[in-house]
Amino acid sequence: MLVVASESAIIATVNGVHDMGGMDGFGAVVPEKNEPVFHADWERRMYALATSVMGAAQVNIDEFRHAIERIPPARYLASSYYERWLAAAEMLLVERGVVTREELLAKQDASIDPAWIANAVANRGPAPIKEKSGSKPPRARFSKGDRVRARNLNPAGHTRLPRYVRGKAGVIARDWGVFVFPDTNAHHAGTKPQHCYSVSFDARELWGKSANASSRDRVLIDLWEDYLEPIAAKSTARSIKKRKK
Amino acid sequence: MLVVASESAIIATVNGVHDMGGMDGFGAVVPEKNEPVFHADWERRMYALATSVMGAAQVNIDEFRHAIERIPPARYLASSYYERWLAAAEMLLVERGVVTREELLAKQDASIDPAWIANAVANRGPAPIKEKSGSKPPRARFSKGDRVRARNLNPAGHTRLPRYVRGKAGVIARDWGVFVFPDTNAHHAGTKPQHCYSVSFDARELWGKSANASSRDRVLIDLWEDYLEPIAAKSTARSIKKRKK
Amino acid sequence: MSDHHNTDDSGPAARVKALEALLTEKGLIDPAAIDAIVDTYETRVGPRNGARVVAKAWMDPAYRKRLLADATSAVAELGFAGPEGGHLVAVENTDRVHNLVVCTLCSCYPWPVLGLPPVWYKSFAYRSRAVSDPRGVLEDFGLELPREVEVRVWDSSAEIRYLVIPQRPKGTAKMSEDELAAIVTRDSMVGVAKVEAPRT
Amino acid sequence: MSDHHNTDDSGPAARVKALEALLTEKGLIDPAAIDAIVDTYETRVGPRNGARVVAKAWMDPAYRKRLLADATSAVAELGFAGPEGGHLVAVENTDRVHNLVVCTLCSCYPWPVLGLPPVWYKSFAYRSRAVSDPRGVLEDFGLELPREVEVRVWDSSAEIRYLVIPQRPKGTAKMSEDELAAIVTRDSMVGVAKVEAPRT
Repeated sequence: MLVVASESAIIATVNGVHDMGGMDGFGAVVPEKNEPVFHADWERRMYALATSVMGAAQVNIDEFRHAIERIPPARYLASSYYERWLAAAEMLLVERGVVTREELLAKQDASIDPAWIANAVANRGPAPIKEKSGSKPPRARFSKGDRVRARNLNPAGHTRLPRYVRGKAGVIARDWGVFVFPDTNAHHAGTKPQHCYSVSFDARELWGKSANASSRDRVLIDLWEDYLEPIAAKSTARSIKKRKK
Repeated sequence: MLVVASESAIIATVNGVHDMGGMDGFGAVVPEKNEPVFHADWERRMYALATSVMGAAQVNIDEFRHAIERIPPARYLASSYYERWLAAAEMLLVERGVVTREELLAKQDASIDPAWIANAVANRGPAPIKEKSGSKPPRARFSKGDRVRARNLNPAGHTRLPRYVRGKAGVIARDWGVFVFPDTNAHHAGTKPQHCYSVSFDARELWGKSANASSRDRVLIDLWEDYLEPIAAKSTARSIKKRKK
Repeated sequence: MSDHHNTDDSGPAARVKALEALLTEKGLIDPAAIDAIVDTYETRVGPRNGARVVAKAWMDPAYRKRLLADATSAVAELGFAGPEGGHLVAVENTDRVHNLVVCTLCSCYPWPVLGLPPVWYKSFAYRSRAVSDPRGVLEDFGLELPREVEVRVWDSSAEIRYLVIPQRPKGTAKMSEDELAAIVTRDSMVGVAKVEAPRT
Repeated sequence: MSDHHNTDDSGPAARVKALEALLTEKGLIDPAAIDAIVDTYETRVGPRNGARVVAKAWMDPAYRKRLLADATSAVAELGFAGPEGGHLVAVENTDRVHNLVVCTLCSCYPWPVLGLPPVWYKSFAYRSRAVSDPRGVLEDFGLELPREVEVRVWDSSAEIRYLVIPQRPKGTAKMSEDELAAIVTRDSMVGVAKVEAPRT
């Protein structure tokens, strides 16, 4: 299937099926013995093609990830890993105008089912906005040991804040320094550099007390500063205010 | 595909792909003009078959819903509505021993792709437990106007507590009276009758301030008492205790 | 897209045929009973029932009151009852409030008054977005609501089934109850459309 | 199950062939460069790199210290660097703590030390359950951890890439660094297995 964005439908992919942390129903993990690096020659070519052509097409890593997230959910789950890379590469190269749909189809074997060659839903996210210039190097708002809460953000487009931590309380375990912000970078809406932290969450905070976890178990996840808010007087004040209503 | 539970793998389906409230990427809603009630004769027969045979097979509605949730995610998303009913009906009838796999396959057209006839992951949930007898008619723990929080429950098996409200604060809008509890009933683990409430959540509590919603917009959802905890001194005490650490 | 119909796919058709044949052989179902169920939902139970309820509520203030207080009983007055109708609740649209019904987890729907749900109601697009972006979903149906209007989404997660009473359109003062019932659409009773007055 | 390989499906193979031919024609890629990339990850960059890092850390306390303080630099000392390796972090398993690495959102993995990830690491089963039920996932790999051991799951959501330093097994005191490197498995460096001493 050649997944190409239609012009009209611009739909967010936050909370897409790719955000699968904590989902259920996918069964057991089944390792393959003596697994080769690639399972078919086209996987070899696809891997190398993707890693080499993205630069030429001015596609950044966040954008490539977002393109994979824009694959419609049923197709996403039905595709193998490199099929998703292939769909994302076709999507981006056609959108960039590097190649055209027609050129791609003309090159393909006539035996391909034409039903696979259909336009798919576009999930482009917000239109690009201009980056502010002259911004100062960002300071860290949080430091090790600070209690923070992952915000309940549902932005239109790409994000690296998974559903399973949103609204949950954790502790800053480490400040990794300043990184480009994927939520804007994926949409060419600025690099918005900011601190990224290792944030530690108790497993029971994430999954409740019924979880098959010991009280010590935890999940550490790397979260950008914009994903976090401090837990402090503010939070308590809010719950008191609510109770007064 | 004949989805039949294997004996070994007993996996939960809470947080399955069926729990799609708030997910993204499925595109626009596309209504069909002058839509018929059924789109094919097999859909007609399937609908009527399912509604009439479940009683004979002693399958309750929660169990039937759970069977649909046990369809592996990729297959779930790739199937049409009545294909999911079909998969669930086959699964349950074979598990109950009402029919056997072999009988079903023998009846089917030889032209069916054998690859479709494969065992699938079992997502049965917990083993049945016995219902306590002589329990008193349950009293309502909450009443209209009470502030409550949906618990962060991730039980193994069926639940009607969707992910998108877990951990969120709302208000009891109405007490609907006493209903059978699906989380246990689906697994023949007792009817556990209890009050079920209409709980009102501000859209912004659920989706954050960035949501395309007015401050008045809300979602009302029916939640059983076991899904809820009061918001009161307890909650504030907890956050104060945490800050003291 | 994913909620396609396999009309041209022999797979499910063959499997359903096998299932029906097997269950009939075993004496677990009666093909005549299957026919009767199909007939019921194809020809007798559908949104025309709900339309009669709504029209009556528009015409008869006492009935409207009973409907809002106990929809199961008020609907039964008109002879409508059955599966998925044991706990009906009517919610009324006004100038200030717009109600919308969804079932995010499966496809719960008030069968006795609306019949079986349309494909869009069961679609992943509707189930996923109706709770998080109801205004966007309504726009898919061509309905743009002012920000002042409160949107209330009802997620049918339990056994309560919701019927939206749409607003009676202006310019319908002289219409009879039967005439009004004829303009009430299924979509308006799920909350994704308004009822339009007939153009004269 | 869903992460199948379409080895017998001409679909993706034909599409990749078309894409490569087209991009080559347009001068955007060089097939020889493609060959070189493939060769790199099939024959040169893989878990043997990580095994050397781990073996050195086991043998050389000063190196272990440098590795835990700044894995990117410590790994570079052995000549390993490249894409997905700009921000390496080493986390150490002990009697009390067991580390496990996942990428729930895609497939982030420390390429310079482990090569490209195996299918199970990219599978939906692993991505979904590693954060919510890590102990259950470890049991899928035959590893049952005592409740007293703290499980730390690292979800690689940003640009940091994690390498687990497994525990050095007992009975390996006399082994050389090269011998140790030979017993360190890929799975142990992702955190789904322990390193076993060779049976003598």
